[in-house]
Amino acid sequence: MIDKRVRGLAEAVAGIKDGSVVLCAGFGGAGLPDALCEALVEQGARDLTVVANNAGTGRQGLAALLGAGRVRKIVCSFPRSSGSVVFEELYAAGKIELELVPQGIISERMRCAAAGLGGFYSPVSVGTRLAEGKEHRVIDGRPHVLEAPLPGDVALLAADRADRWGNLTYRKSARNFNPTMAMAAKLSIAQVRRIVELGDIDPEQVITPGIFVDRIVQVAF
Amino acid sequence: MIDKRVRGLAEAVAGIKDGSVVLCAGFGGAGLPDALCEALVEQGARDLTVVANNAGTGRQGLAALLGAGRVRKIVCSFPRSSGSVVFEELYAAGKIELELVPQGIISERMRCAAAGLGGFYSPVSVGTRLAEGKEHRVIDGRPHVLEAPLPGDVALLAADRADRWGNLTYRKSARNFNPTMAMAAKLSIAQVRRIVELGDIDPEQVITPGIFVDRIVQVAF
Amino acid sequence: MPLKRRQIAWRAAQDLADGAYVNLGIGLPTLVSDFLPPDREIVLQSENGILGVGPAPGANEADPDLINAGKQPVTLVTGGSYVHHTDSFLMIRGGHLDLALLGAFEVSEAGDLANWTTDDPGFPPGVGGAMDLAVGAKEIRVLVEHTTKSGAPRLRRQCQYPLTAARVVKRVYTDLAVIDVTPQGLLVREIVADIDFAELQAKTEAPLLAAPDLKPLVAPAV
Amino acid sequence: MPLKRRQIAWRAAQDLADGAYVNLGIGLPTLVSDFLPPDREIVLQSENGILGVGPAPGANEADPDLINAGKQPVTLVTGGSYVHHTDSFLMIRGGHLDLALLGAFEVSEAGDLANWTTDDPGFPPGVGGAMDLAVGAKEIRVLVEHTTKSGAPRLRRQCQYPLTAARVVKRVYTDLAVIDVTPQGLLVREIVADIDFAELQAKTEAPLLAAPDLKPLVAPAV
Repeated sequence: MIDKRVRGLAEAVAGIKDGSVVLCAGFGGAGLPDALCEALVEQGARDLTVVANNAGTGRQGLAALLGAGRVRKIVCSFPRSSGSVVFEELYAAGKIELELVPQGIISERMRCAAAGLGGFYSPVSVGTRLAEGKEHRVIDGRPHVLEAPLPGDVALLAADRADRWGNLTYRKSARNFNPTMAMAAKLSIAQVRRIVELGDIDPEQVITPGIFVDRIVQVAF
Repeated sequence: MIDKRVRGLAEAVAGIKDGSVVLCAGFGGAGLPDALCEALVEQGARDLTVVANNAGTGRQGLAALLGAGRVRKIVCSFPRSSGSVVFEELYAAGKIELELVPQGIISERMRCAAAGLGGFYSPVSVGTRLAEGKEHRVIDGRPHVLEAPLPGDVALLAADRADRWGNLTYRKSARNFNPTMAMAAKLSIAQVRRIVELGDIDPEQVITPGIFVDRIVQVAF
Repeated sequence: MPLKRRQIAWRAAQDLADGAYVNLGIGLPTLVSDFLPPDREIVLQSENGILGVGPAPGANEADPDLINAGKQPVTLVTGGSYVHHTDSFLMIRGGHLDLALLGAFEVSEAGDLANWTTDDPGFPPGVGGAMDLAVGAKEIRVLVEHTTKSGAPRLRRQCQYPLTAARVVKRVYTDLAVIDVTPQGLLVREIVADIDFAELQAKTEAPLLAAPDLKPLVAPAV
Repeated sequence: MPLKRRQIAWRAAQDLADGAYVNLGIGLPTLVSDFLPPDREIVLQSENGILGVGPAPGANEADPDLINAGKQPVTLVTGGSYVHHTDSFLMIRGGHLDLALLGAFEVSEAGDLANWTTDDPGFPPGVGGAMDLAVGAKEIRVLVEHTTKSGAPRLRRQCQYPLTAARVVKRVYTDLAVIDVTPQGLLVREIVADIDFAELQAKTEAPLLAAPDLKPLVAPAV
């Protein structure tokens, strides 16, 4: 029997190792796995590389993980936002490494890893500082840079509904990075608002099929 | 006002030019745009390159287009199936060119074009006859071949429901190549079973957003 | 009188075609959504996976799961839909959007765009979706105040700030003029009534050309 | 007695782990779905976008929109879902499937797989999803009759037919034996009762090793 439900947040993040690459979903305040990030603080893994669009706000969720000093490096498109105080302090103090990647390229690089591909050529960032040091190639007269797959050891996700097979749905713009990160990590963990019976989610409406999800835990958020 | 409904099959395929690359959706008997293919026979465009998983069965749909001598080349993963008599005759007579591409690579190459990317590295077909002549590259110790984007001038699609903005849904395994082909062509045309009011399709359940669709026509199939 | 920010947005909105798919950048371009011509259906896309962004919700109707790329609460129009981030950027990068209206720090006479960083050492840099949009949409137009607060020109011979993308901007809407980027250089299409061409040139580093049918730039009080 | 085709499928099914995600190739491997151990939940994937393929429908219950990769009518199990082709092959190529059970013309002692073309000049070639599956699933096992109808061996030193992928097969189920591909060579794990190892070797081009705990290959009459 397939049952991806775990008993609580501690079990949800159990076994995440020091040095892991952690894909952390969400955009702005939507689709953020705050409870899982905070559980990961308790769990204790350190020397992490986090991939996330934003670098956390306030003191909760990803900001709590950053604030606890567990993150060596963040791969991010837009680290600074209103309330990204924890990140800004770490950055100013030279205590965190930042790899800045265009938003669509972060997402596409994770999908590339998920799809078992070795890399892709993209016109994004050509002629800019972010293309420096990248391999260039002119294709059909247009310059491109080579982008590498970006796989995760772990993905921390937030979804709306789940069943015991790990099928997930999302609400509105809280979908954002969740489906791609679910596919791109070896171990994908979702905090969900509701766990429903197997079969309650219409097969046409499953957004993340359970094959991409390893653990689910119900929390209020 | 956005209204992608056209008055009939003739208007649906109007303007398709000789020499076009036509992406033709469907897998087996599901999700096939047979009515559009047959309308394209009437329309008269010739010297076409068709991209399709299978090379038609019986005398209808894609087989009718092939049988009318309008297709110079087919890009295909599995041309022969029970009933692919028209294709087999043309192939035996040397009257059609075949480019054989692994099924997932056809699909990924179309997505690559849809996504505005210049190509990707794939481990599929390495060490086989289908990799001959392709650029090779070892990435993280694993050999890959470079695959090129495969864009279409036109996509012929079959969907279940549509609204006037061109939002589409599919039924079960009739989804298959339709969403990717819709994204990969300059002009995407869908035959649909039902046209519903704008707003009748749940925004969470739209599979192909209208931005990827140019014309819809209701037909019984 | 220079246009106010909302008037720049109004002016840019007048050029949107019926049926266009458009991405609005953060800041000034976002204001364009307040001025969509009511006789046209224009579909607004947001990087975070919304096709068909609607107006801000009423008081107490905001849904924290429904925000735009600027993280503000929005609504969804009838006919809109949601996609995930990777599909959203497939739309953006793959040439599926007719237009992106973006903000800028500077635009060069060749259409180079600088809108992601001023290299302020006090802040970590952020790029967001700027580079994806700049190379991906079918057309790029910029909304920007003609000069900085200190009076420095934003329309440059060459951008001083790091580029977002080279040779992509086709039209610029400022508080003083509507200017097209052409192979011959920056071509002024419209100019506000109370400054003359020489004054506009004085506020612009790149050389300006006047369109043969140069028109007044007028906008209602919005 | 050599196993019948359905018995080969039965034997392969016994090795499927609870919770495994498995793709069944066209032909002999498809028969495995008839023998899934009832005490385990095994999720079958089909290239054309089905996760959770169920049994064939009852008479008059076939839905033309619901077919498997072999174009036969199927059903969907509770908990199953649909994806489009590109996402289906992301699953396949990206290592998300635990196992693919495939048919073959030949397998080499190094685990090379030849299962897409025999170069028959009478037919156009077809590759389908064979190459994607062969390099993408976490593990590849093959179901095949030990020899051709004319008695030629299918387990070869080197494949005579064009390769689908090199060094990918880990286990082979035949009508005569269960054989693992190991760094030392082909290791016979199970052998049917009424032939001996020398007879098996005579029907196999590649040299065979006997497992220390070589067992009888038995299957019920299914």
